[in-house]
Amino acid sequence: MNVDVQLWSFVVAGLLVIIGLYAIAFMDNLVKKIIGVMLVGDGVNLVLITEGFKPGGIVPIISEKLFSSGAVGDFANDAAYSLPFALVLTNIVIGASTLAVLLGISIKLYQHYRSLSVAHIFQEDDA
Amino acid sequence: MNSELIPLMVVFPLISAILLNLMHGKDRAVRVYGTLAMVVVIAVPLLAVYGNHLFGAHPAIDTPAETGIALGRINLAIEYSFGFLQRALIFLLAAIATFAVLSHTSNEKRASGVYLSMVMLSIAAVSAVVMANDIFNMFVFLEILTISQAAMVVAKGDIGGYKAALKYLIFGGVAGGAILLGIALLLGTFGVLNITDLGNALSGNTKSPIVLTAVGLLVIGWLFESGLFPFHTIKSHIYSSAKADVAALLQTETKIVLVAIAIILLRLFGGLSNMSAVMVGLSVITLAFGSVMALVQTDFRRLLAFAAVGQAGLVGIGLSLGTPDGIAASIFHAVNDALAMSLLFVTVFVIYEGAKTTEFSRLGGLLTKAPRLAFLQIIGIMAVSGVPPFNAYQSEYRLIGAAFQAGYPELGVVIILGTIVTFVALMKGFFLTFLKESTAVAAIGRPQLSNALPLVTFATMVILALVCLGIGLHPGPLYDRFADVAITLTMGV
Amino acid sequence: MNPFGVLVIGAVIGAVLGLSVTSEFFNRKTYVTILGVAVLIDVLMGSYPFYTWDLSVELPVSGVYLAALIGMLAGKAAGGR
Amino acid sequence: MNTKDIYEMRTVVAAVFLGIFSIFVLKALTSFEIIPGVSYVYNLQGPSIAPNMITVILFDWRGYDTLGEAFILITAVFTTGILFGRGVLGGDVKVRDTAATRQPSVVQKVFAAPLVFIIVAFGIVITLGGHITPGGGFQGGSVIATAFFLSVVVFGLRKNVFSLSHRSLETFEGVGALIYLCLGLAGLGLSGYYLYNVGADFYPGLGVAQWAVNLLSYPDATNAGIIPYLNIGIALKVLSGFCTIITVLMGAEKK
Repeated sequence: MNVDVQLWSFVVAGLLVIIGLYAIAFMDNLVKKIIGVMLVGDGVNLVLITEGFKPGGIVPIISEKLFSSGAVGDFANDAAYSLPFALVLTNIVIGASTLAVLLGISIKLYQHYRSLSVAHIFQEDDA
Repeated sequence: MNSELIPLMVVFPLISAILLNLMHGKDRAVRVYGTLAMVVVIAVPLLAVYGNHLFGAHPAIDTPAETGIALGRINLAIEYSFGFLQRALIFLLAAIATFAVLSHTSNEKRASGVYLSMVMLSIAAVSAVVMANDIFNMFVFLEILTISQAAMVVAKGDIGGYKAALKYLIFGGVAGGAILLGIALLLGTFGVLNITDLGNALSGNTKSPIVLTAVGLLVIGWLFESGLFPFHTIKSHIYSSAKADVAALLQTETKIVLVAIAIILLRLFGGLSNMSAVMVGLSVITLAFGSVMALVQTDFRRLLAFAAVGQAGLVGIGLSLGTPDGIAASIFHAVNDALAMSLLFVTVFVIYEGAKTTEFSRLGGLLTKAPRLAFLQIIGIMAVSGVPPFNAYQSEYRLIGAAFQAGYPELGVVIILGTIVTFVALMKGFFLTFLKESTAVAAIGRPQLSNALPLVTFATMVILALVCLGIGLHPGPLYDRFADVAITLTMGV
Repeated sequence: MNPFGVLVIGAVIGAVLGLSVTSEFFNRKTYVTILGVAVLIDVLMGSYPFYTWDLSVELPVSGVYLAALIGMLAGKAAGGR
Repeated sequence: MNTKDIYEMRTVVAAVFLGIFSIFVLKALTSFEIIPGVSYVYNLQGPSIAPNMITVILFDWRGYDTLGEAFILITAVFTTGILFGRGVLGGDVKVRDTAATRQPSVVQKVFAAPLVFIIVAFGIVITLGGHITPGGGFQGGSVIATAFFLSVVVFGLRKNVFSLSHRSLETFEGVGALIYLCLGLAGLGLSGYYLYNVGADFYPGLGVAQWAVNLLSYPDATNAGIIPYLNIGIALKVLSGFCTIITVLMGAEKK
């Protein structure tokens, strides 16, 4: 069966982003909102990874044999697109950092309010 | 062309941030190093030579045909460009940050190295965003900026700060995702990240759905980072939850980032009239909402926060017009407004320190107690709302002129209305704080506020007031060079 | 030229991390387990990070792994907590 | 209009915008035509620096982005510290250390401590092989941090296999970041370009002396220059950053 991997990967990525946004907009639990933020980031990561995909491509690590035979041009033609992978690595760290800070703040808010409900936490100053 | 000092504008604050964090706990070392570092931070942008800096020394090459990029030459390295605009904005940032650092080191009983390192990180991030000629690099440093701004708010250590920071970071995560998704779409379609190259590749190629979606996503990011319409409550919440000297720094950073990202958007999608229209519309809504909501606040800090957001909308209007006059006037207004708003934030900071509250119901009749402060505040109010001898008058006047010239006289009317509302709101704050004598206040006890101000704070306010007056009397030297910048910017479009 | 630098750097990083290891959970049996499993993993990894060694025979084990582990044990012995 | 109506209106508006947004994003993503772009040039030139293209992009062409990324982690670590009382304005707040020592089961006790050693050594291998094989500073540092997580989860925070204080973790982190920044400054001093890959001699015309000797030679005739050392700095920074975050978050478990 011939499935267009790339197309479906993009669709899944878009769905991840949308589910994340849904969680942020409509869910009351703080931790679920944070999971939503992470889902948005992961969806974007998946978009980038899929951009690096090349049908029939090889891993962008050159082997000793290929390098010594001087076929760097062939390698460049065959290898998967490497720039998006590097960007993904950067974004993963960004996501981890944001997650740490958000979880820290929610621990503090939980200690104060004894609740993770956003409606409860923000009830007095929301206009 | 290469200037070795250009990367130092970012790298030196980063090194200082690490060192200050390691020094945390050694009070004296933190104070001395923090003060000395600010001298370097101010000096470097003044000493650096205009030019471009290539990281890693990789030059531009002729494009191989296999890449599928329709350009003759492409840049490989991350590039920074440094010109008059960058120098002016980074110097402004360094000056305001110096006031924040000095006010911290001289007024706090125990200097906090971690907090100063956050200030340093945000300076580095804003400098990088201003200079970056690479769209992904801009994104990375915007994320640093978001987290460090949240940290400066959190550093106050109260529950309101946590709530503001939480909201800010959640929406920051979404906005960051939107920017990166936009970058991903552009990278997949055009294959480059350098802004100059991307702008060339995009010219005349702006009708495909991918480009339109990317524009929308990047504009969402711009709106968040500069606190425009859908995000204006979050930004004002951040300002009013921070300490006022931090708030002065935050609003300066926001205005600088607003200008920087808007210029990047104009360079990328300058030919797209839909984007302009959307940006103008949202800026106008921000101006209206910010000013009107400032009018109904019952707390001086919240009032000021909304006024600052409204003024950001004013800056956004001119930039989104996209005409040379509009861009120049907007950049000029951003600088003026950052200065004048900082003055106002510092005065409110003094009131808060003295009276321990900024709610109008508990203030009143402070004029006799602190006449000097009242005088400085009225100067700040006049400067912000464009009263003639001061600087914002010059820029707002030019902004209205630009709106007329671009064929939107209605915008001129909106700008005038917004300015008037801001003026009324600020004067209301001044009246309720300094002039009104009320029995309710007498019943709960007069707030304490002495006329003797801390030296650094007083010097800060006087210097800011003098600068506002000076720019107002001689706008020429600064404005003309912004006009040159704007003309070179719009040439490529 | 042989990449002895890798072994040295691996051992140094291992030693730095090993300095902070407490002795509480270790006895002779634990060390034997560590070394045994380490040698097994080492053989399975082969010449994993693929540094070139100009030796007459091909090295079948991952030298870096052993160096890092020995560095950690040495650091722990030196730390003495 | 009372508050409840406003909430309902807001929900409707948010739903409408989410719908419009989803249509646009899915439409854009399904009509995507990808070109190789700059990746092709990187794949073409990269082999003359080191075999692993992704590491070469991360630490050579876009090494400056990686610096920024490292500093995002640092910012997050500092912020988490501020949240739990370190560096709050008006003096530090001491958080009571309430995380009790746990009693591990026999299986945990027997396996956890040796496993820590094995995982750490593997993390070091990943770090040092980053320019030849899939791996690098981030991955290696995260693997080492997992060893720390394991020992914290099994033995509790107070008495675990590593007796890493907050102070020493901070020193590690500072040292890691300073290694990165100073290697960048070395490039600036020697060639005039920040983060120039000293020692790789990619552009011989710049006249940089090849002082980084072939300590780390690998199956190519080329030399990765400062990339392995940058990897080490990043690994130190990442492992200490994650360890600090987990220490702080675990320490604030109960109140």
